[in-house]
Amino acid sequence: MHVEGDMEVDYIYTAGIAGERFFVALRDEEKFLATHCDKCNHTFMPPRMYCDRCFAELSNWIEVPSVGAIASYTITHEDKNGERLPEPVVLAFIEIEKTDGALIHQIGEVEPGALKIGMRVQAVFKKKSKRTGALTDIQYFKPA
Amino acid sequence: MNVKRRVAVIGAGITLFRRRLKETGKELSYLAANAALESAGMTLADIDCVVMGTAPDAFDGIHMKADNLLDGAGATRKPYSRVYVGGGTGVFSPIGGWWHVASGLFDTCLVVAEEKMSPCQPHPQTAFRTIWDPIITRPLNPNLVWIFALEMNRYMKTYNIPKEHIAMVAVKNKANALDHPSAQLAAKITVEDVLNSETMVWPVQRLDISPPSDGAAALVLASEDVARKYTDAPVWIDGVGWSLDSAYWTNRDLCFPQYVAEAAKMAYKMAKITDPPKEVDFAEPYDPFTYKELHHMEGLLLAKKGEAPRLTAEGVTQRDGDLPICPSGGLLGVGNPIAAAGLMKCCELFWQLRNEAGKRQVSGAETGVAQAWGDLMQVGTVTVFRR
Amino acid sequence: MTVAIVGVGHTSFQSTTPDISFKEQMFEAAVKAYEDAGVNPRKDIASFLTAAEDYYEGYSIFDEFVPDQLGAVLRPVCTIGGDGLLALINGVMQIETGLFDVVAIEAHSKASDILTFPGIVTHGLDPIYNRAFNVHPYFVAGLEMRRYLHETGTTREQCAAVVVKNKENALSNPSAAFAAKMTVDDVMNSAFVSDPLTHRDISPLADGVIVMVLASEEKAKKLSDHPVWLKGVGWCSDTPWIESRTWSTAEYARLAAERAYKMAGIKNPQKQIAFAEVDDWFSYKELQHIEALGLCENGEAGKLSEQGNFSRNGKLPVNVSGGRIGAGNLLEASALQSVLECVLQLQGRAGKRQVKSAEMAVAQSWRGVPTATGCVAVLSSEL
Amino acid sequence: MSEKVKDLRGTRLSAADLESEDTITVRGRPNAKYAWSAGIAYTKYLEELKNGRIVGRRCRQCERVLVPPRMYCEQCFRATDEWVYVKGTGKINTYSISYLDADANRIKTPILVAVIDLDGAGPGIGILHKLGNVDIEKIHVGMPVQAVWKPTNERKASVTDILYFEPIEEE
Repeated sequence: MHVEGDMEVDYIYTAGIAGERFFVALRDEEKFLATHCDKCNHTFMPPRMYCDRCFAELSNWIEVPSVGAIASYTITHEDKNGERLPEPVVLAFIEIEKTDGALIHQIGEVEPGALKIGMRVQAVFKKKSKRTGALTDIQYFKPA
Repeated sequence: MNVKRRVAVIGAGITLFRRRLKETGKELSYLAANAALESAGMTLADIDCVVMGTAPDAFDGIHMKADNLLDGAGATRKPYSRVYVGGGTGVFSPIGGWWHVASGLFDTCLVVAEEKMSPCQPHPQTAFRTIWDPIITRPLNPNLVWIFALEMNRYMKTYNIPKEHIAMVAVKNKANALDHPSAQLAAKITVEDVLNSETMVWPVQRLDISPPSDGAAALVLASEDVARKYTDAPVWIDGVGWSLDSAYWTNRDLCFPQYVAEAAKMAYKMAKITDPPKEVDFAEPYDPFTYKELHHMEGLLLAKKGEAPRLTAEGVTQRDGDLPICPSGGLLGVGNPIAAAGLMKCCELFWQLRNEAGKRQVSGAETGVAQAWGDLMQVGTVTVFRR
Repeated sequence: MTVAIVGVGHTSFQSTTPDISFKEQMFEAAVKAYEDAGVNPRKDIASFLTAAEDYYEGYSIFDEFVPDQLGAVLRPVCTIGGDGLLALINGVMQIETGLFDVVAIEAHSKASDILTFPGIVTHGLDPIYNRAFNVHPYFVAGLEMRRYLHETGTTREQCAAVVVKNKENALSNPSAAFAAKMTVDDVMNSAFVSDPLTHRDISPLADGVIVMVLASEEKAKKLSDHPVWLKGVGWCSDTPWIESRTWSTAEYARLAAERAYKMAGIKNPQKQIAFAEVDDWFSYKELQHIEALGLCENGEAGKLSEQGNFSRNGKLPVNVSGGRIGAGNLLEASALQSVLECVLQLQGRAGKRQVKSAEMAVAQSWRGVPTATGCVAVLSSEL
Repeated sequence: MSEKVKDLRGTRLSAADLESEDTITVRGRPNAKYAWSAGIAYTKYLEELKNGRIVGRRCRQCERVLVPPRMYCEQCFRATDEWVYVKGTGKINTYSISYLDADANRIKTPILVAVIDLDGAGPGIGILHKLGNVDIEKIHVGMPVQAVWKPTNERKASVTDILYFEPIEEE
């Protein structure tokens, strides 16, 4: 015999101190902000409030280009529940210029077959009225 | 068996405890961990390994949440363990840290406890829907407070305890918390306030319950030789104990927490304590509900069965009494971010034993005991700290 | 370090076990392990550790349900929120303090009770940065696999060969759930989950329980004629930020191995290690982990694997048990499955799949997407 | 607090702040569904509940009858020996009166909850269930109660096949 049930609850996750500043700049100004650790000379993207190498609290916020290079990409054929997607989704690991980090996002305006590691891409923002202060305020990245 | 290596606490840190905090769980972990490192006079490079204590993933809403939290806890590229015994986790996390150092594998360990209960909607209670056995209990659609009310009633009926004496715990702890800078629910209240507060699940009333909270706390542990390099006033972890009783809590007598007694005996044996009421100067038993402080004093063998309420009524457990209990303000006063609240109690032992507790300072504190409790009214975790 | 494994017990590993509860399975494995070690848990075992994660179980505080069926009621019991090897390492540390002499470790999978496994894995992704897209959470593995192939020149065929090898090894493991004869083409032609990762590159889930009994040197010598000694242990977590990771090498495994080897006095793992059980949640992970463990040069594992170097009769057999791919993905328990195989081999109890003259072995674990967390243990039949 | 730890950190949010545009949040709900295997002992237990009977397992070593049943005795660490039917009667071990539902919402008509020590099981072997058909003022520890079953055709092999326990009329 089996008994069915779930562990499903609604959650509201705060973006936190660093995340909030990042997403507000993204939403209101179409800007990418990163934090820089002066001691480690490391630029965090997405930005953090602390350096996990030396544990300094980071207050040096810098604007960086909304442009990066594809370090890897994948063409995903299933949705988050394991169901086949009607159209595959292209996701890429995009190393953002002038940072030591990256964003993972969708790639648009390019055929999957034409994707290449090293390809330079730039963020395409949603219309301001549609933005909510989330990663999806970026519609996708397209070849730069 | 003899323990090979003595372990000291040399730093402690804590955040504010509040119903909701803006910081992510990682950020809260960082704030507490960094404060602990600063108080120890250390940098992250001085830390060999990290132990995380954090209670159900269902609060933060992240599967394997300790993995998500680890950079905030200072564990990036370090050995990192999450120890987990439900509500008992907070006091258990320094026990986990203790064995990392006492084993000789590491000289220093950063112990971090984090809880972010506010993501869970509409109320953190909702996450508790799933702590039950899904086959024999969940179909009854229980609320977590039910089982505590059942335990409280069994305790009251077995020893004929008046509710007034139990209410005094809330009065004392909320008043003690007035002096704790992290406190969420510090207040001057009266026994009547407690007895007149809304009945949630009789005999549990509104002011018998600690609040849900966000918060984090941290300790820095070190081996004896390393500790002495950083401080003249190390606080020693001289006893650790833990015990887990059967999951079938309806098959046990709830009037006495045997699991706490087993954990306490283990910790006292290691600390060579033979007469706990005489040798323990103050204690931080787990007080998510008023009656639990009393129940746990008895489990910790600091009071005879059924006698903790009387000691409370006589003022013995006040901060200036013979046996101060929860001088921090406890969970009832400071707040209850589950694992962080347990570690807050260990932080309190550290500050008290270093004479750094300011207005909360109890006099002549040489030996302190912290204890937490959890799972299905089933686990006891105990630490004995000495100056 | 002087701690030994003196008893092992386990259920068979199966794709589904509908008529028995996890508690009843744990009882079975525990009885076998205690019998193997010759101990009575109510008297002889000082502490119990289990490896579990709440969302894999469907309980908010799984720790509640552990003690009864392990004989651990009213004793020191705790959950380690990690894999079975991390629980074992914490048990080793407990013994090393001098506080305990005999400790039991448990890890299990009841994956067949989970109806929405991809949903659970998605729930492990960072909620702010990594859950925004409606894609299978193994997109993380797809990204990693492509970068690994790109940087090392490893081919998809070489990854597929890992699947072929591990499923074939499983044919000689009577406990394994997914033994099969398969070709590289069978793997290559299976559907993509997240290109370049196909369905057959992914280890299938299975149910199973493993219990082990650890003992101090003094006690181990009394309890067992063939104790298996833990010569070195290491564990490590790299950054949880996927955006900050090194993709081509498994840094967590490299750092964990560094620590374990140092403790075990291993300077040349390729010479000193007779065989290895490494994590193969995904086919390419086995190759990445072989490299991280120093069992070959970086970027060479695919080629060497294709050449048979890591086959059962090869120079350095890897995943003779079948690994996650062949024996079944036992979630947190696969780490103990790796240790179990090392123990059986080192004791000469591995039956048809016994490798010759093995004295020193390494077991390595990884916790799966999205983590960069894993453990390494070096085991030996010699003290 | 330590002299060195004065600067307590943390940024308080009110319930309203959490809903505000100025607070950046992400909402989500996991897809986390399960079908837990009841196993040998619980399957029998649930099937017998459907038959209007409560079944336990006896351990011949400690002589306890375990309810709910399990295939092992946690005290003796051995397999339990036989199925034993216990009566649908017992005594209240402890009880509470709940004005909260499962989500901590306030409710007007309280839910009456009790642990009932079952007649014929081992000493102190009780189950969690609800009380019904009872005067709240009269509930007491030690009160004899009996199971009230759902009509046969409405039973689902669940603990809810017992509607509640009600007082046994004392002579």
